[in-house]
Amino acid sequence: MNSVNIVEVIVAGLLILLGFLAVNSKKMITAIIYLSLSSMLAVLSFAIMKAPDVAITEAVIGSGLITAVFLFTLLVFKKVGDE
Amino acid sequence: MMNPVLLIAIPLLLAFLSIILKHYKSQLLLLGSAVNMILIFGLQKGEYIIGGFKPPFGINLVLDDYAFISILVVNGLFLVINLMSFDKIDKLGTVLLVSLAGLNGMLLTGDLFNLFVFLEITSITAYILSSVSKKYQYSFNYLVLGTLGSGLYLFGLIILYSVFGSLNMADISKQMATANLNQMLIPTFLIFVGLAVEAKILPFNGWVKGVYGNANSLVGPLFASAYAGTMLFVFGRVFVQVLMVSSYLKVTLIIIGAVTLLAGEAAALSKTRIREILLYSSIGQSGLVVALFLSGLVFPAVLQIFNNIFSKAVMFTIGGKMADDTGTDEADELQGAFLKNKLAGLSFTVAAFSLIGLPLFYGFYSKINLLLGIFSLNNFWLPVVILLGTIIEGVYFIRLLVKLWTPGEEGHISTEEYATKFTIKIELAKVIGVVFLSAILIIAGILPGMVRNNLTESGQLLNEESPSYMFDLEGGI
Amino acid sequence: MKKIVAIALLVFIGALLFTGIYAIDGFPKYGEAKVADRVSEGYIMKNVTEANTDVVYGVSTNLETGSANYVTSIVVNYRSFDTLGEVTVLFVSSLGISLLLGGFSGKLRNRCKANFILRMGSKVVFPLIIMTGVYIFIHGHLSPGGGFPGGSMIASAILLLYLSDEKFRVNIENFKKTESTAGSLYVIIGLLGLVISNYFLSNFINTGTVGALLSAGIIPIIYVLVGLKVGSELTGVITDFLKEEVE
Amino acid sequence: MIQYAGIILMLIGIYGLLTDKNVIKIIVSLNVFELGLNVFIISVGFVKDGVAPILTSVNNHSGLIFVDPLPQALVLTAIVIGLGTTALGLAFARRIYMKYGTLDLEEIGGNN
Repeated sequence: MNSVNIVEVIVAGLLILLGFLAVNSKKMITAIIYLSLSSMLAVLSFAIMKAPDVAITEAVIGSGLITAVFLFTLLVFKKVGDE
Repeated sequence: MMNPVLLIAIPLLLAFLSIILKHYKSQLLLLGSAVNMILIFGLQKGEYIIGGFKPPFGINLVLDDYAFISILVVNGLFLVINLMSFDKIDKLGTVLLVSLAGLNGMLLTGDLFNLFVFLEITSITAYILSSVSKKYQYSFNYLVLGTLGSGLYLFGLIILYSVFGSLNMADISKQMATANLNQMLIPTFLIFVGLAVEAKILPFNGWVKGVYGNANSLVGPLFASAYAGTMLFVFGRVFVQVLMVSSYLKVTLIIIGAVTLLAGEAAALSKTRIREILLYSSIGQSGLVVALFLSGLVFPAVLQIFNNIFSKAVMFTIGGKMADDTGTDEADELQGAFLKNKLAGLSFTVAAFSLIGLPLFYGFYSKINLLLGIFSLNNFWLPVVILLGTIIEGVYFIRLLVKLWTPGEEGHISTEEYATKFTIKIELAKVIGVVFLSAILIIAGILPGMVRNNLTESGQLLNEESPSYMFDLEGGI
Repeated sequence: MKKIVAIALLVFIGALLFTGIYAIDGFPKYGEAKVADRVSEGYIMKNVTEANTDVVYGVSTNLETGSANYVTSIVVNYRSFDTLGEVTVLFVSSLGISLLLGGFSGKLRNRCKANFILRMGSKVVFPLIIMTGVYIFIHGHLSPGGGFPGGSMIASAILLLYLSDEKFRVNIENFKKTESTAGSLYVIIGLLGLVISNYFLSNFINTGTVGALLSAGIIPIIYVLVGLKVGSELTGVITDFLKEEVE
Repeated sequence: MIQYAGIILMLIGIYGLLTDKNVIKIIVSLNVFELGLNVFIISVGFVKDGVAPILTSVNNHSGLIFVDPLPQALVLTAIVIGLGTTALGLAFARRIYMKYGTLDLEEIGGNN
């Protein structure tokens, strides 16, 4: 009972911290990585709250595909900047 | 017996099919909207369950008088606008089919989460349509605000669910009647904000300027009539039938509506571009309608929505067409444009007069009724605001009409360009369309009893009985 | 300065939210949701029309909805109309993306070349990911998962191929055909329900025993369609994002 | 506790929307907002000591205490819709960059 609470507090704290870092970081790439990490933590919180379906979906879509699409977009910007 | 779910399913099916039949997108779009128009006349009012599970467990569609007139008007305008600007559809056929399904879904659904889903469908199609103007930063701005708005709507909705344990509109409104309304302040306000973004209410309407101000002759009238009308109808349903608003919040929200009205009209006064004038006028009208709905005046609000969306369909079509042809819609540069296109000019004039509320036009009927409605509530500041708005409206519309009807200043080199710097050719389809729509405004103005008799069979819209203050002005005077 | 104003504003809004939400009578404290008072109770009992009887895994047959996974039964049965809408959202946004980015013909080159491990590894992993994806949407009514994560997994397998092989291109036309067919079939199944039992998207196939693979009526069929549709749509999105303007 | 985190994440997301001018970072903020919303929605249906809402051979009858499955179904929908809007937003971002050569909305506002 108590151990679950501690895990919850840690997850919640990290979630807030990573969300804040994602919004506040200067570089785009770090923002995206932090977003992906906070999405992973959200997966953890979904698992704690007994929502396996949501956890799987968030893991595949939220921290997988969305990050990939973000990174592809960044790749274009980098490229144009190089030339 | 026709099931209204067909109004959503058929456009969707055609949209999916149009990916394979990719050369017939615009034809499929016309087919879909024409079939929908025919189906509407075969509909029977009632409650339709989807999936066979009775509400509140399953999702249901509600086809009452309110939903019926709204889908009739929205589908009709959708069809007319697509016929008018058929040449502009091209690749957008699939998107427009999906948007038709989304608009019908929003108007028909009886479930608040289902409304969220259709709201997202409709707004995503709107983002895509707005990007036709190639001003991507405005589309992006719209996307961000729209997503935030629907997110806040969902937030409010979830709070309601966790308290009432249901997502069904009828169920929630039943439970809301016994709840402590002062505690419901936050969910109600969140839902208001969510819908206000799409309904263009101040201060959540930052996207409107860029999106409406650059829309072409297809997208502009669609946004200003079909989309705007749908959003306002949905606003009415949610705030009159589903949610009860505590009296303090109600006054606050009515003031927000009134401020939107005045701010919109004042901004329109200071603009010179035709589409900017029209868009600020649209914002003002939305504020007015929202204030009416929150005051509980459903009949006048519905009449005013009709007035607004029919007039704006005509005016945005003509304004958008001018901008498409000439690349500008500065009223000064288009001086005398109507001298060469008299029918289009007359339709634009009729629409403007109706929007101002001059006698003989439909707008007079709706304005008189809404003023009488407000007086019947013993509210005396709102009529002052509305009259002030009407005066400002009259000033800028008549100024605009004078510019567009009178030839430009003398001293131009070529006599051919004496009327206007640009030549504008309005196609036959558009002329027929705008004449048709403005004829409706005149006929409804002369025979308002007809509108009223067709408005409702049961004499009741949402929760409001057919009000005693309403009267018909036969002959329009 | 702007940031300070924003923070002050949000602290104010936050305080309002926290006090406002938790002041509502009946708003459950965290971890104390009263499921019995909500519509969900009907979903759990798998009976929203008659008196409740206990549903037992592997024993109960011919229920309203035969899915062992309650979330699936809600997503595909009770609120199937939402799912149709959800599929449409993805459909229309992938359409918008291909309108915006699909016109380009070049392929975005990877800045660093794929090394040996990525090239060989992806060949090994690719069939495994596809299999997991297919497993997830076929078993959507029994285990966590379903059409959306399953379809996304298929798309991510194809993403892996894109990353490992410079020359790899999917034939987007075939994916579009799959997408269109799957979407149309979803609507047609709904219309069949309307014809057969008078309700759009109703479950007109026998629901079988809870827990069996061949059970739950139309749920597996719809989840397979959703999985295929989502998979092909997201593949289209990825392909569009990997395109680049060629001057 | 996780419920508070959800609300705070939403506020952080709105803070990002108010202060950031970079197109990509605005989309990141939007995603943080949606993440917080999803966490909040799930937390509303959580029951302590409840069972995940799936019948298995272990948790084999409906008399058990399950967590509320409806919010989970809603979040599934919300996640997919979030993916749709994010991808569309990024497509707009690429177009904006192609047209104006910058991702800063203030700069674009200036030269338009």
